[in-house]
Amino acid sequence: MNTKKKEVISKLERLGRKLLEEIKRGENPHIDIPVRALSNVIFSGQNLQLGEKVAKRYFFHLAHAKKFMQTLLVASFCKQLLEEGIHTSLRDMFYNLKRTLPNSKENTFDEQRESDPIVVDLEVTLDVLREQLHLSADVRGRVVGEVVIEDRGDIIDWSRLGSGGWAIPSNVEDVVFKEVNAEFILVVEKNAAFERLHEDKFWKKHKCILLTTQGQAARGARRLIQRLAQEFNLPVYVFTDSDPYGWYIYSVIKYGSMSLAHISDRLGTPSARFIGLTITDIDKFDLHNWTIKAKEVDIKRAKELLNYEWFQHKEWQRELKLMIQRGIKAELEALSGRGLRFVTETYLPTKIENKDFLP
Amino acid sequence: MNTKKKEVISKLERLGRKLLEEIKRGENPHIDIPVRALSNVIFSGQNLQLGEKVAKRYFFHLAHAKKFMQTLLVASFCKQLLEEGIHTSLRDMFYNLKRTLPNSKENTFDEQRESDPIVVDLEVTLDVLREQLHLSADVRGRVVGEVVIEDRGDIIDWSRLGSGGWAIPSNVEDVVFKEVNAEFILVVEKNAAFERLHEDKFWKKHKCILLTTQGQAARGARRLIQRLAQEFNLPVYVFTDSDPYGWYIYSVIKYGSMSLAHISDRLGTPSARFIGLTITDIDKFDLHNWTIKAKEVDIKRAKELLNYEWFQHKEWQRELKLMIQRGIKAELEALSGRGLRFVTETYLPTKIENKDFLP
Amino acid sequence: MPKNAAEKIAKAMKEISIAEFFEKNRHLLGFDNPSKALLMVVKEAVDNSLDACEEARILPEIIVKIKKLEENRFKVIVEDNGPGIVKEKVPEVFGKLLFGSKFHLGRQTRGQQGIGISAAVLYAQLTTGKPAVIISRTSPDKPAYVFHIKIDILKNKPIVLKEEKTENFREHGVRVELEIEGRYVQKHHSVDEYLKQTAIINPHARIIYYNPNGEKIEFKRSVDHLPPLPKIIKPHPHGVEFGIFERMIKITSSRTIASFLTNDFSRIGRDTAVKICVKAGIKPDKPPHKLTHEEIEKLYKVIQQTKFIAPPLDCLSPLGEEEFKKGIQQVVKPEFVVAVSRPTTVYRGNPFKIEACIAWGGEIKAEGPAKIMRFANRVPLLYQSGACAITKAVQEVNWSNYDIPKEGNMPTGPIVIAVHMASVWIPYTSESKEAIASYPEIVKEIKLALQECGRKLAAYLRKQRRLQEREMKRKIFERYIPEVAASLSILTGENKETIIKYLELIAIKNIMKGEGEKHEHEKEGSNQQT
Amino acid sequence: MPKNAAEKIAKAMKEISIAEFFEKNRHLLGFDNPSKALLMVVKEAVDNSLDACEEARILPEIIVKIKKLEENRFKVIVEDNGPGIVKEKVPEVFGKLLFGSKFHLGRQTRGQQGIGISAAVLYAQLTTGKPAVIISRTSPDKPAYVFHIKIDILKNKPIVLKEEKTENFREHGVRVELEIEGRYVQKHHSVDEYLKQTAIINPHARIIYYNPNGEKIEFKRSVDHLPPLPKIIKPHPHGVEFGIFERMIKITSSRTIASFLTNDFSRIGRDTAVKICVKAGIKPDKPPHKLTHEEIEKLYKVIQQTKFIAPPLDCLSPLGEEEFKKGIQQVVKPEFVVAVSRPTTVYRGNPFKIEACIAWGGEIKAEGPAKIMRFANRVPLLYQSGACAITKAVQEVNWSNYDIPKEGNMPTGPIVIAVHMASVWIPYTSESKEAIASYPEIVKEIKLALQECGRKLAAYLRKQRRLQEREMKRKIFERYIPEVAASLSILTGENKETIIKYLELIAIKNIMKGEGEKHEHEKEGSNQQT
Repeated sequence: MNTKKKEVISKLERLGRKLLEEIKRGENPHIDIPVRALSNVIFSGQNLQLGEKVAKRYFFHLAHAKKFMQTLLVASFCKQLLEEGIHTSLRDMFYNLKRTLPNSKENTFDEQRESDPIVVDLEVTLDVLREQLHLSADVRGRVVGEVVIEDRGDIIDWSRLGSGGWAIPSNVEDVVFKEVNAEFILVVEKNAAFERLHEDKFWKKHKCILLTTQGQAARGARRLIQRLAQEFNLPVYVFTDSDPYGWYIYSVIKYGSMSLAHISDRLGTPSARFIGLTITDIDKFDLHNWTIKAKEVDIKRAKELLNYEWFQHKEWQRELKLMIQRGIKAELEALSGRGLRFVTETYLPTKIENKDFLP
Repeated sequence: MNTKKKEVISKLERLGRKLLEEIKRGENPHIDIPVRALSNVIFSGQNLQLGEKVAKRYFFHLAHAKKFMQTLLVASFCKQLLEEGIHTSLRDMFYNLKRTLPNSKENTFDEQRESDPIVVDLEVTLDVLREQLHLSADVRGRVVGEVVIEDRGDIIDWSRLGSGGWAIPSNVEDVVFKEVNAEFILVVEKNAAFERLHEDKFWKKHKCILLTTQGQAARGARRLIQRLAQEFNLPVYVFTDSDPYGWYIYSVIKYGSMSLAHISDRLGTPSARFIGLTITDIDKFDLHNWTIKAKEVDIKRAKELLNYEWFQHKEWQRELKLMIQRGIKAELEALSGRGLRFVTETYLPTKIENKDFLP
Repeated sequence: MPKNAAEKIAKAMKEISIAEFFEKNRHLLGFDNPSKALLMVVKEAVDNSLDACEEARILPEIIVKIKKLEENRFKVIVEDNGPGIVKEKVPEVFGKLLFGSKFHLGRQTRGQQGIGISAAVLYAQLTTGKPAVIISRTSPDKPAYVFHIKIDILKNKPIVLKEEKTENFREHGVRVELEIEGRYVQKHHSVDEYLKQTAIINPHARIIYYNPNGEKIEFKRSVDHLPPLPKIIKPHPHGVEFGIFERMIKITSSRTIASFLTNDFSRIGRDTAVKICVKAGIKPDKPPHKLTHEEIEKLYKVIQQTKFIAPPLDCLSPLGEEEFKKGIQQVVKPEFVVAVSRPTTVYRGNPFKIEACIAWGGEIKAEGPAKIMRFANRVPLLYQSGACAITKAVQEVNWSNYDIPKEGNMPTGPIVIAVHMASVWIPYTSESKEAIASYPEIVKEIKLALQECGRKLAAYLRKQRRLQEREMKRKIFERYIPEVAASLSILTGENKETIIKYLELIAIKNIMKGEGEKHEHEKEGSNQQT
Repeated sequence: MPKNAAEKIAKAMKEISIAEFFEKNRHLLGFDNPSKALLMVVKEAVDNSLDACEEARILPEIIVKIKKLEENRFKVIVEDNGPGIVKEKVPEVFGKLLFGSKFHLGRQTRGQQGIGISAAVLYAQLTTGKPAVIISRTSPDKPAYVFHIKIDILKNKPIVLKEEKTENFREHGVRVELEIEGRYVQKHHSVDEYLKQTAIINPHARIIYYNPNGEKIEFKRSVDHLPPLPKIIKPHPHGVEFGIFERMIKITSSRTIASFLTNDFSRIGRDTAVKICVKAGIKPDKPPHKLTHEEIEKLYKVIQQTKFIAPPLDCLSPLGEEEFKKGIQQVVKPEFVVAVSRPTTVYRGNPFKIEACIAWGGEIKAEGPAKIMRFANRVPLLYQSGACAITKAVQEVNWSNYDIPKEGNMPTGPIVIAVHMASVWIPYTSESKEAIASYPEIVKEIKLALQECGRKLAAYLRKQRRLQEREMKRKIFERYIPEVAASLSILTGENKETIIKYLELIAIKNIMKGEGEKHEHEKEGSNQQT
């Protein structure tokens, strides 16, 4: 962990003291929360970052009062977590804080979707990661390759975990890399493609770390990719479906996401490259038979991506426009249309050999 | 694998020969497919099994023709998979078989939900597992504990995999157990509860194997539980949400599911017991503050369970009726309302010590 | 209270002329707005022409001309080859409201109230001040007369401005010329649509129409015989209300109450009449005008409790199934048409008959709700479709039984639904005669007719579908056989082409087999893997 | 063509009595079915009573009794304290259709066509054969007379069965007793509902009602002065159609065309009359009956092009905003009520005035669509709501502008919407006077009135909401302060109770502050973590 536990606690205490002083002065107490709307997200060229805009959350304001109270409930809860040295999930936190207010039928929180954004508010306000607040994020993702690590005192060899691979935990800050024998990292969106490549021992043949995000990359997986890429100077190739959602998954791995722009520098891997699928691949590899008609929502999403600053490379503009114009998309599995081992034996080797990547 | 690869291939060939003979006799060729509807599912007391009812699928019958063709496409595809010794996912198979029929706009398959049930048809018709047809199922589930296994030539120690645990693969037939040092297996529905128990080293303190199914148990997890329970004579305690879906997850682990009744003997663990949550627990452990109002669909589902033969124990009838009557349900995380470590330190030890299980 | 209030009010009291009443209430007669007024004028004249021709047993030939004089001002001319109107009666027919030959008639006619054509004259006078110009000739032996007629509204009497002979007219017939304010539209409620539907429901008429754009449209005869002339009938005993019954007793010329019952009603024989009197405690030979109010009441009650056979039915002029189909075919040009004539039945003692015709496909447009054509006594009803028993019945029929999809509560698709009600007394919802009141007996009959049509149409559609299905089956097998053969070849090692040949033989056998044959049907659980 | 066809038809021709016509077409007068007939009989009698009392400047007191004689047979008695009817006119008022004092009146009255009460007598006679029994007395100095009256339907003339003096009657007034076939319902279109709404729109009337169950229901006066008697006006030059104009010229007693224009119309002065004549190329002193048809046409056109001031407006008897509110409050008992009287305006030369009243909350039921009450010239309209201009206007108003939710196209919630149209000539869609025709000028005025009511209601509702909001704010802070204090105590170590005290001080300051004040508003992204 970059920031020590004590530092996090004192950040929480500073917030409390500031509010207490305001109250003692008879002022309407408020918390300054950096705005996370698209309008305050800035693309630095390297990654997505938060701008300067700040929203003030007041207690004595009808539209803010409840959120103000909830923010303080979460803040004091986290202080207790840290002091007791225990981790928990967002859902457990929700249940722990959920309570009916005395003399009323109102709850502190009704649903988890009220407490989740409060955690993000605290992250940006205090400039800490939720993991540092001892709140664990979603767990998703598996990895194999010739890598040996130490985690919680255990020595784990990623090349010797059978067909399962290593399940990536939510917190990888404390993982120590003992041995890394790989020339690049292949990040695969989908589990089925991962299994195909794993069975075909792609990682052994091509000397790479093979990682699946199982959909949108969880924070643990993103941080793991970043650490491996930076600490061992490994190129990262991302392999997703040929559709706006797959491409956005790639952009999140590379630049970070809008809602987590405040921690892009700790989660993003700006050196990542996109290996496929592209719409151009459909022509190059003759996949026409296995494309899917794009839905309206796909087209709409593609049009949004077209305008994002970090999709302004001419190659991406070309792909996006091609997709909108043809109204089609394709899944990784479309490659199986050409034969089950087509992806292992033809598609990926060709793309890597020709350095046929998108920026 | 119980049945050898050759045997599976010859089963496929036998099916082909039967049809060819019918065709040569000028008959309308048909495949006999055991019926999988509830009406043909029998509860043996130990598990769910298929009855004697068989549906005939004819080629020259307008309502059957396409499915007949699709069945043969899948059968011949599997024969090729086996002969080439390669595994694949249901989705890859779909893409591999999807094709536009000559001189038409009709596809062999339009969507994966057409090809998936055909695989189950073949399983019941040939009495083989899909894994034996080299089709991998969903991958879900993680496990920790003092167990050492061998998988694909790797030696894996489940107690030394850090915070992640071992990701359970889709096929566990070939896993060899080297060392098993545990007194029971605790199966947890949800990942968050798994993480809490893992962080608190529950498995170490209580000498158990800790496994999460991450929702409805995938086939790999179910087979793994069965093998551990049977081969090492370990009691199995299942820990799910207090709602009809959680309880059904338990019953699937114990008895098998209706749609896979044909392979319950290879996936079910009849010795499993239910540790919680029950509606009674809400009173016993004072969880009233954290219950959720049951939705209409929950009540409807509970009423269905009431009528299932394998829920006829008086204890289950009591719980189901209680739930319907009170109109509430509770999640595992509700226990966090009593404190984050309540589940580790109070709830589970109390239940285990008092042998407070449901059959 | 001021002194003599009642006297003051009394002084203001006076009688109101019916013409004056309708002048103020012209919407009751259908003259609500300029476009509807134009239609009403044409309709009243054409209805009269058709009635007169039928009465005189002449195959009608009607010429309708509409000339546009200015924006919103039209000259309407309707000329027929009917029997003409005798010179003496012309002024009253056109210049007096509530005057006519058909009001007291116990028989089906188009016009009935004696208001229609004089209301048109009233409307012309009100909007343009011009008199109606009428030419009438009753026989080639006699001269034709030209009249210029207005209405004295305060007295409800005709004013004849001019009356002269003319030689310049056809052998017999009537020509009406009116100048009115109006508006010409070409859509739903247009004169064009009215004449088109009139041609459908009067397939024996020839109608030549010059529209305001100067185009000539001719609807030819599709049937070359006149419908039989309906008989005039006496009222059925169950068809009169007490007040009318009492009045009939007062004015009858019969000498005894028993002969009154026998003579003045249909379906009461001498024996029944005597029995009724006895049961009511009245001597059968008592003179009718000597009955007390209480005796009349008693007599009426007994009659209501007595059963009689249904009224005679030859007072109606139904179209006939064949004629209905011909009328529709000629104008609508469908792929398939079916018509049903229901048996005559009785409503409030008035006989009526429902005929329905459904046309499908062909030149009928396929989009949107079915087109409904409503007819009463051979007259199309264009307005107030929503208030009409026919529309109600169409909505109440469960069309999905006949494989006809519904949208909201209306059937949809390439369908025209036409319904005709023939009756001595059609219960219109207003004097403008635009919708039939929804009495249960009437709605029921319409539904029965539509259901029978629906069944026949469904049978036709099913047959068409079976043929399509066979073709589809053939194509499907053709497409699947190579796939099945290839797979079987992989599974068995047998040559693909050989398998195809075997399969094709079985296919031919199978396609020709009856579609009704049933295989044991697959039942499969819909559960996904859990 | 058979010989003499025209002659044969001519022989059948005869005049039809208006009574005979309406006997057959009684649905035109509203006597469609037994339950509606019962209502119509009460309505015609009560309307006449109210009109007569107003005319005679008497605060009306009306007793309505309905006795059930048998299933479907009722005796209806309506008695008033009005001026009575002079003995000589009683038979014609009750026994002759189209006879009355109000038809030619240029002023707002309830009844107008001279058909209503005699139609009720006709209906009674038709269904039960019983004569109408009328008692009338015009002054305490004179005797009361009892009449037994029937109608000679073929001649549309009264038959007086009995006429005698009686002492046993109030000082002045009329009592009508009719025996009819009918059906008593208690829901939407009931006599009960009609009398309730009549009480609302005539807050100066006292109505005592004995229903068929023997219960007595009294509607008290909520206003104790009579509405001013509307003046009789001459027609406005823009309010006559050509035909009527031509007839007025024919029957005028004026000697010159200029004095005809001045005398027979309102709003034409001598100078204007002369100018009009000159412009039409007619000598102003030409006698009216010497004008040619062409000259009349020219004159009419010039008049239509000339501008006149609006017709005098005192011919109407509007309710007044206060009176409307009182009527509604008395009967509906709402929490809030608002009424709007629009300025009088003109439709086809006829002045009319729209008044609207909206009541909210209180005893009004909150579920379902708003209740709409429609009134025309102080008469409730119960039937054909869907065809009425008032309903149309209600549906066209954008109620969401006034925070009133809509369901389909009707506003919903605890709301009663009442609209009154007062006019010399209400354009009903039928003689049964159940719906006002949707002329654009009328719909527009109704919408304006409703919108003004809506704005006032919305202002009230907003104020209520502000008060609620302040209360809510207080409660919320009260609830959250201990939570915030406990959390801050954990974060800072400060004592919880101390923090609570500080916070409570700030809260008091804050709740009293204007609600309008704005803090810089938070803007937060709605994206979840990705």
